[in-house]
Amino acid sequence: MGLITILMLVLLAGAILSLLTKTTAQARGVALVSSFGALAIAILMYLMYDANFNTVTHYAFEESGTWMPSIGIGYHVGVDGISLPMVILATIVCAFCTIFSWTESKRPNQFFALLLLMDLTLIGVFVSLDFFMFYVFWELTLLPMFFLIGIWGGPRKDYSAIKFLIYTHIASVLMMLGIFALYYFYGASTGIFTFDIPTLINAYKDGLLPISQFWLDFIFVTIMFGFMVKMPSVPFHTWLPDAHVEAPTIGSIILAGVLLKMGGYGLFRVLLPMMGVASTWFIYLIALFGLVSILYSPFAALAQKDLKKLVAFSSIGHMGFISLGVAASVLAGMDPARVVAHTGAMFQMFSHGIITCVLFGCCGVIEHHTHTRIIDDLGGLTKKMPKLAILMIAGFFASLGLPLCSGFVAEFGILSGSYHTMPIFVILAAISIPFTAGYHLWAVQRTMFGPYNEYLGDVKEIKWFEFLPLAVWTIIFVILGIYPEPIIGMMQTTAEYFLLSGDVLPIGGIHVAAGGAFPW
Amino acid sequence: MVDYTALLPIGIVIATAVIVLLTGLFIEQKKILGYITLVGLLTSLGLVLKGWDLNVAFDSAPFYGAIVVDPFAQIFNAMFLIVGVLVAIAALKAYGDNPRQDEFYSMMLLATVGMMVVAMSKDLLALFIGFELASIATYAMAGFDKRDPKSIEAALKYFLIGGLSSSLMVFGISYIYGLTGSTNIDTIASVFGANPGLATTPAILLAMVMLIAGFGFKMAFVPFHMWAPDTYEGAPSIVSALLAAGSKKMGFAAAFRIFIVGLIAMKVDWYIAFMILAVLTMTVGNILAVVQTSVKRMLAYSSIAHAGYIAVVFVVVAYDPAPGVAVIHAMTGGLMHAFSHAIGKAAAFIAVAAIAYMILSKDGKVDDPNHVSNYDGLAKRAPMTAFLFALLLCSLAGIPPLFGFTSKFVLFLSTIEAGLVGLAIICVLNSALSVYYYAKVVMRMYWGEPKGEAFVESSTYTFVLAIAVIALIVLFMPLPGMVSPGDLVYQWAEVAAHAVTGV
Amino acid sequence: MMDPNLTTIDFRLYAHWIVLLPMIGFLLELLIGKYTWRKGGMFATLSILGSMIISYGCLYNVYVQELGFWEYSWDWFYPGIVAGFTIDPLSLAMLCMVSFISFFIHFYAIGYMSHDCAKNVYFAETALFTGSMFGLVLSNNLLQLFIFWEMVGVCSYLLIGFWWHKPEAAAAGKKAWMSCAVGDCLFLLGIAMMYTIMVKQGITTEIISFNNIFQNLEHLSHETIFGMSALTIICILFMCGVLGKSAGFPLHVWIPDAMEGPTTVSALIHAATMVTAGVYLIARAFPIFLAAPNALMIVAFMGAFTALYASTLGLVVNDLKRIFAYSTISQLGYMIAILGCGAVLGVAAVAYAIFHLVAHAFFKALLFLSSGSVLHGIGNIRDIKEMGGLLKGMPWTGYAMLAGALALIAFPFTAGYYSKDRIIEDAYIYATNGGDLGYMVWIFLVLGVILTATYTFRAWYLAMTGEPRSYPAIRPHECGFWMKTTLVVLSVFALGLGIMTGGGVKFWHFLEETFVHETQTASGVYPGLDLHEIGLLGGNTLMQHGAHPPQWVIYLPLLLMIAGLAIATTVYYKNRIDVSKYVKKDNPLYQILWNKYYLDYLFKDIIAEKIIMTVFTFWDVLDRYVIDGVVNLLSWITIQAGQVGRKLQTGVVQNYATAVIFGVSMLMILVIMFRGGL
Amino acid sequence: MIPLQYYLLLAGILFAIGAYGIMTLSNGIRLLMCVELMLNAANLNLVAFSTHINDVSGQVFALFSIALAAAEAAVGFAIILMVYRLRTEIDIENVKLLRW
Repeated sequence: MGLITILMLVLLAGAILSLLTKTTAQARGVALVSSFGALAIAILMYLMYDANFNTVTHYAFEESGTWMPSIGIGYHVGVDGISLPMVILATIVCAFCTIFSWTESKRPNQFFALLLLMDLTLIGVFVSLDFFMFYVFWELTLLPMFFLIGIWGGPRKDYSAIKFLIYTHIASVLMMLGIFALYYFYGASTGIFTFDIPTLINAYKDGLLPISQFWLDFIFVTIMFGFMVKMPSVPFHTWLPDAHVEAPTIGSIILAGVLLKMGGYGLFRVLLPMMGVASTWFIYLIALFGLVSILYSPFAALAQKDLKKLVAFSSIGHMGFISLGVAASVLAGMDPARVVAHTGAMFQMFSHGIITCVLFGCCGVIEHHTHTRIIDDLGGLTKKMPKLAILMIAGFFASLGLPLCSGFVAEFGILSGSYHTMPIFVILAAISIPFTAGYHLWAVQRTMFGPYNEYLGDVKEIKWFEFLPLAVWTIIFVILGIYPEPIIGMMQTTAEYFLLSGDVLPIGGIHVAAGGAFPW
Repeated sequence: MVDYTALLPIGIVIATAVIVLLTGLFIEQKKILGYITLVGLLTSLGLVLKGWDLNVAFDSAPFYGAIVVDPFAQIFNAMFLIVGVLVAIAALKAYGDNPRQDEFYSMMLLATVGMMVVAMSKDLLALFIGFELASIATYAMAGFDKRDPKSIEAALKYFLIGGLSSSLMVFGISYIYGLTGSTNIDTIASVFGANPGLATTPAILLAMVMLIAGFGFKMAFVPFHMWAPDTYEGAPSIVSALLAAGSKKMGFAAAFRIFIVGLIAMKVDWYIAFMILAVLTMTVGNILAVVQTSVKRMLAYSSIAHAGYIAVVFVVVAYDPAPGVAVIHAMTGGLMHAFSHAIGKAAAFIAVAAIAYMILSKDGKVDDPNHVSNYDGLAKRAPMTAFLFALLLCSLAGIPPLFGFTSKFVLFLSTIEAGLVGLAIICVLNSALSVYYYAKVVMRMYWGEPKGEAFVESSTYTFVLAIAVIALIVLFMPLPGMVSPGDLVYQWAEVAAHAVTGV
Repeated sequence: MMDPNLTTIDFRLYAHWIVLLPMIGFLLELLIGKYTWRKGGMFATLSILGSMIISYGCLYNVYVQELGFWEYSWDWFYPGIVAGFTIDPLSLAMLCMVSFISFFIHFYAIGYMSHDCAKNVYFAETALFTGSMFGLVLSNNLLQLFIFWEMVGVCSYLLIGFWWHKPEAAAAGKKAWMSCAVGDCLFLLGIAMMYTIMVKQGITTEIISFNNIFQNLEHLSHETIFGMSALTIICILFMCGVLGKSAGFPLHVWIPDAMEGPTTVSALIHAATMVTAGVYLIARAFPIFLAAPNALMIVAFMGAFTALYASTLGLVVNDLKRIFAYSTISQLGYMIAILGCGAVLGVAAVAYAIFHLVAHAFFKALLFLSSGSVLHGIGNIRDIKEMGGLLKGMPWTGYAMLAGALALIAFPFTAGYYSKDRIIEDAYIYATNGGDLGYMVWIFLVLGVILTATYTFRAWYLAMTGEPRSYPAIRPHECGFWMKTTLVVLSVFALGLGIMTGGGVKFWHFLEETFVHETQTASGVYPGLDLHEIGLLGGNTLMQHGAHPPQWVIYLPLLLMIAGLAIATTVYYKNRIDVSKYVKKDNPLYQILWNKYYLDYLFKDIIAEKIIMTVFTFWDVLDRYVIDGVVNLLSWITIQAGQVGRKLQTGVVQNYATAVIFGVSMLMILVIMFRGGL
Repeated sequence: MIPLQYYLLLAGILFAIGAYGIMTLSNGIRLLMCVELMLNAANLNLVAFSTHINDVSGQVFALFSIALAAAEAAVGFAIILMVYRLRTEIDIENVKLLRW
């Protein structure tokens, strides 16, 4: 039994145990052990990545088992430069979410169990190398989030929860049809019926499927739709703001931090290799989705009264950069730039995952302490909670793409890597930057600065268990902004493998002739 | 010398029925009968599972080739027996202190016998007999609560429409008999094969449509479904479980045999018919389920929708361009889905019974214990039941990690393989819509405001639900180092599919 | 003279500590500064001092020991993106100036901010501010420069809004950021373009380091974007960034509001750490501009126009700090203009611009600090109409300000005299054999001189001489030790820098080596860089040395300065002429100047509030009712269909039977239909 | 010897009458009779066919179906009796607690 299975079992066991507990303390204890155990395992995987890297399949920690062999469903997991960062992201976010919800008193056992289940299902999506398994986890992510929104949610939780459930479910069932077609045509042509992701994707990529363009495009479009709704990309985004507004803080953090990344992950894992074979204009369609989201989000965000909704729209814009980068990285062009675009897009997933945690965390803290999220009711909070002010300013600046925060590294990579293939798109995307800066600054100014709004009464300073996770996340994105190599190197290698067809450099193998180690 | 051991299962059930009926006349402490029933059913089930891949045709006396024991029959037998077991256990609680419980058990056993006969029959006569046996027994069971006007009304509607449809069926059969000169399904098929012109005569067309109507009544296809919601709602819940899970599947067993084996020669015609019926059934079922306020009635409509999904099998099988693998996957998926739906729906109705029982015993007189408003905060009042019920609804909605997902997965897979994109999209959209009304119940249960203090949960009911849920989960899950049990069911259904479709 | 044992140390190896020390200072201040000496300020000041020592050590290595220039870099995140440091005359000049000024501003702030409660935060931010500026100056590639460029912007945002509880302060910070953001996004776009065309050349290492770019200008000049020369577009985009940061027209609007911050911050921003960044960028990227057709012409014109434009605004403002703010804008205009003249003058232009930048840094810091001392002395009154006669109350401050003012108006033998007059003379040379706009540039600059003299001394006379016009102005109290010291030191340099550097000549010669290293070999930072050839790429023929403008051109600025001084004296000191009948609200010219040419009105009221807000509202409606409306409509339709459909279930069994019969007949008909009749 | 068509026609007519009755009538007993009528139409078909093609199984089928019809009728009458007990009338039209 490999590390990945152990990782998932740890979380599953934790979920079941904490469901059986009675008090907050017990449930929290179980959750802490389990989630930080998962984090430890993830970090262990990161450290042992090179050693366990299979240079034939280009996956590490690969495990295969039988599930339903008669129809070609197998238990197949493994990680590579795309999925391992996502696994680390999921574990980091969920682990510190358990600390963040230290004093959760409403149905604590269910709460922490759902938290761990959320972690489990998300990791499952990222490690699955079998379409059935992938789809199962993809669907399973809906349930914990549905309950998190529903039980701990705000006033309109029924509407939001059901909307979230149905909307994303429709997307995924359509995606299922694409998977069916892929499965069938591969089986029909080779006689081997299997849901194995690498096999099917490679077959599609290498044009081994003797099928009409209609079916190629059908497969592509259905799967793309599934991912675009999950990302979410305008105009399929309307479930997101509602879900965020009603979800509890933890729900929002996980939703924006990790759950949205499923869509982006799918783009890299499934869609990107296919792009060459399906009609070319789909690439531009994806890029267009990205661009529309990028341009849409700041305008929509500035119109919001609710701080959390504003942040929700900001994440729509940031996810748009991923689509843009992916699309640009597959268009024929200069290889270094393509690799940079691809790497940047991958890194954007990770960095936005961390940054948005801080943003939603701050929203949660503000709501928890002032009992309102309406921007106009806030103001001058720096007076009462200076620690929070520092964190929130850091988070918002990182989110608007400030250098020396991870977001800038990613977006610079995407913009400069995409320019040579789609200049117009990049120029338009760059134009959105001031507007993005605008609404972030506006929000910070209206909530943190100016005279203190006395109606809020005596607001207490941020609690330690709220401060700690936010601080850790902040430190992470700052460090990654200054020295992103630990994450980027891995992505870089995978990107070169994906884009430059096979020749793989050693991990972190970006190299420039000049220069060397840092001269301390 | 023919080996009759293959008939042992049904024989045991018949014997149990007789025993229960007769002993019931004499003894006072009747609860024992329930256990006898249970033992009989379980033994029979064990035998069925043991000989799951039997393939015995009794071509000589005394059955004149009317009865066959093949994997197809066996898998349906297994379904009926499992449903029977679930219902029997539930009945121990529901009718544990009812003086007439012996009648209930014997009728339930006889209904099971009828269903098994239908599943095993290769002759229209035997099929008709089994059909009527099951129907008549269930008519009576639907009205088992004599004092409850709803129960009586349910029985009345069920009976009248049932009579109408069985007469339609016999009428159709009579024409087929007249044109082919035989009631044996294989013979009919061969006659059609011999002279293709026969398949195009208007008479045979009329017969076909009437047969569709006759079985469509049991399978509750729209527009032959209208009795179903009323009956399922009005009848005692565990009887509804038997109806929705058992006798509905009996309709499918019969329809598979007759159309896919007997009338395969005229598939171009019933392809159209079933295409329309399937789409109509799943859509209407789902849309009407959305607006129901009684959980029991919602389940009734959802089982109509599920009938629509399973009807996809006919469409794919009859669709000419469909490749062999699609046909096999369709048939297999249909059987698997029938299987998962049988367990899930039976258990769901039993859960409704359990909840209604708890509500009535605690909150006293409420006008409709099945009204969804009574489910508010059930997770607090009866956590175990609520949890299991929610999982069952997941299975019905086709959401992992339960077997309902796997079966639906395979079933819909076949539509794409056959190239019926439109149908596939309609199916998945319906399935997505169905999530809505299941989720609404879950929402009520988990974040509605509780109306009263906690219930004492009946261990028996919880036990039934627990087995059902555990079974569904185990069938889904992968197990380390071995193929998942679900795969065994798949293989079983696949063998059955090969046997029926002959692909 | 330097301590001899330093001669053995090669400071260039520790250049990264110039950046790192202030960052460490920032962290220490932020975390534990509150609990240290005077509740903060120690770490920041000491770290800046450390940076200063290393900077001057490097200067010593390069200028005295002539150890040669220096550059090193190491890998960063993406392939070909490196982090690196350059030590050459250009960066050294900036480093020494920034560290010196910034150190003394910190020194001053210890006294000035002593009463502020969040002192440690202030010093943390200023330390970060200075450190970022060091990083910007030292960086050897565009991306690193841009990163620190943005960091500088952040710090300015935080510091301008340092008194966050004042809404206008917070708003001013936001405005500063937004004006810069407009330029910065274009700057970033330019970098992306540069990256792309460099990669297109097959460059894989140090892709956007200045050195690599300069070496490849030959090929890059053939690249086109949308049919135009790529380099020109890139330079224009860079120029947008410069306009944002260096407060060029029309993105200068944030500078006056930025006065909401503490005065020391204004001093930092205007003298040392922020606005000079733009000028530095053009100087650093000078070869690119040179190789790009028409780019320098645009630079020259924008600079000259800004210079004149801002000095007209300076005439009517009554806020002491704002007057100096406008003077900053106009002086930056001079620097940018002379850089533009580089199209003819070549590297000399860079030398002149940087020299003026340094001189300006000294006297502008002096002016701001002295005005800060004024505010400190009379309780934060900034309106010169309420001051008067302060010279008696605070002589140190008054004479310090006088020194700064004299330097600003280029009074003979002050620092400004050597730097600015040289600029104007060479602008004339540019005009004679430069582009078509040449004369206009020169005329703008010349007119700027007289206005500068006028508004500067208007401010000084109104503030320092005459009778006190408000209660607090009657008894101003002189500033304390920390501030006094700083004022004295700065005054010395403001007056004496020109003479120290031999009228700037030494400075110029030293700085010209940046791009023209006497041995055109690999020893320099930019080996084998020949500006003449590069100039030809952009169609700029550099003039050889030795051209001298006619005598009248050399004396003209001096005369005009005296004229301006005379006007100010007659009007505001001798009060011979009463200008109040011109300075009236009904005077249209006055109106225009008073409203800053309605530029703020255009940006803020029209664009920001009217147009964009309308768009946002529309967007919200679109999102809520159109895109989301479709989703909700679908669910509504479904439920309504259900409500209608359930009514068919009448409960009467005959109807059910009817339905069955109906179904049979319908099926019959349909089947027959589909099979095409019987 | 009466040709087959007549039997079929008669059976068809009977069947139609029964169907019409079920759709229109509202008395429980009558409905039951209509169902029987339809069943018997089917039986008539069977017998006619079996004599037409000299095959006995049709008549066997008919016998079985008669028997089953009897059983069905028994249950049916029981149910209708229940209805009568509960509401002292067997007008089916008013039996509509369960609907929508």
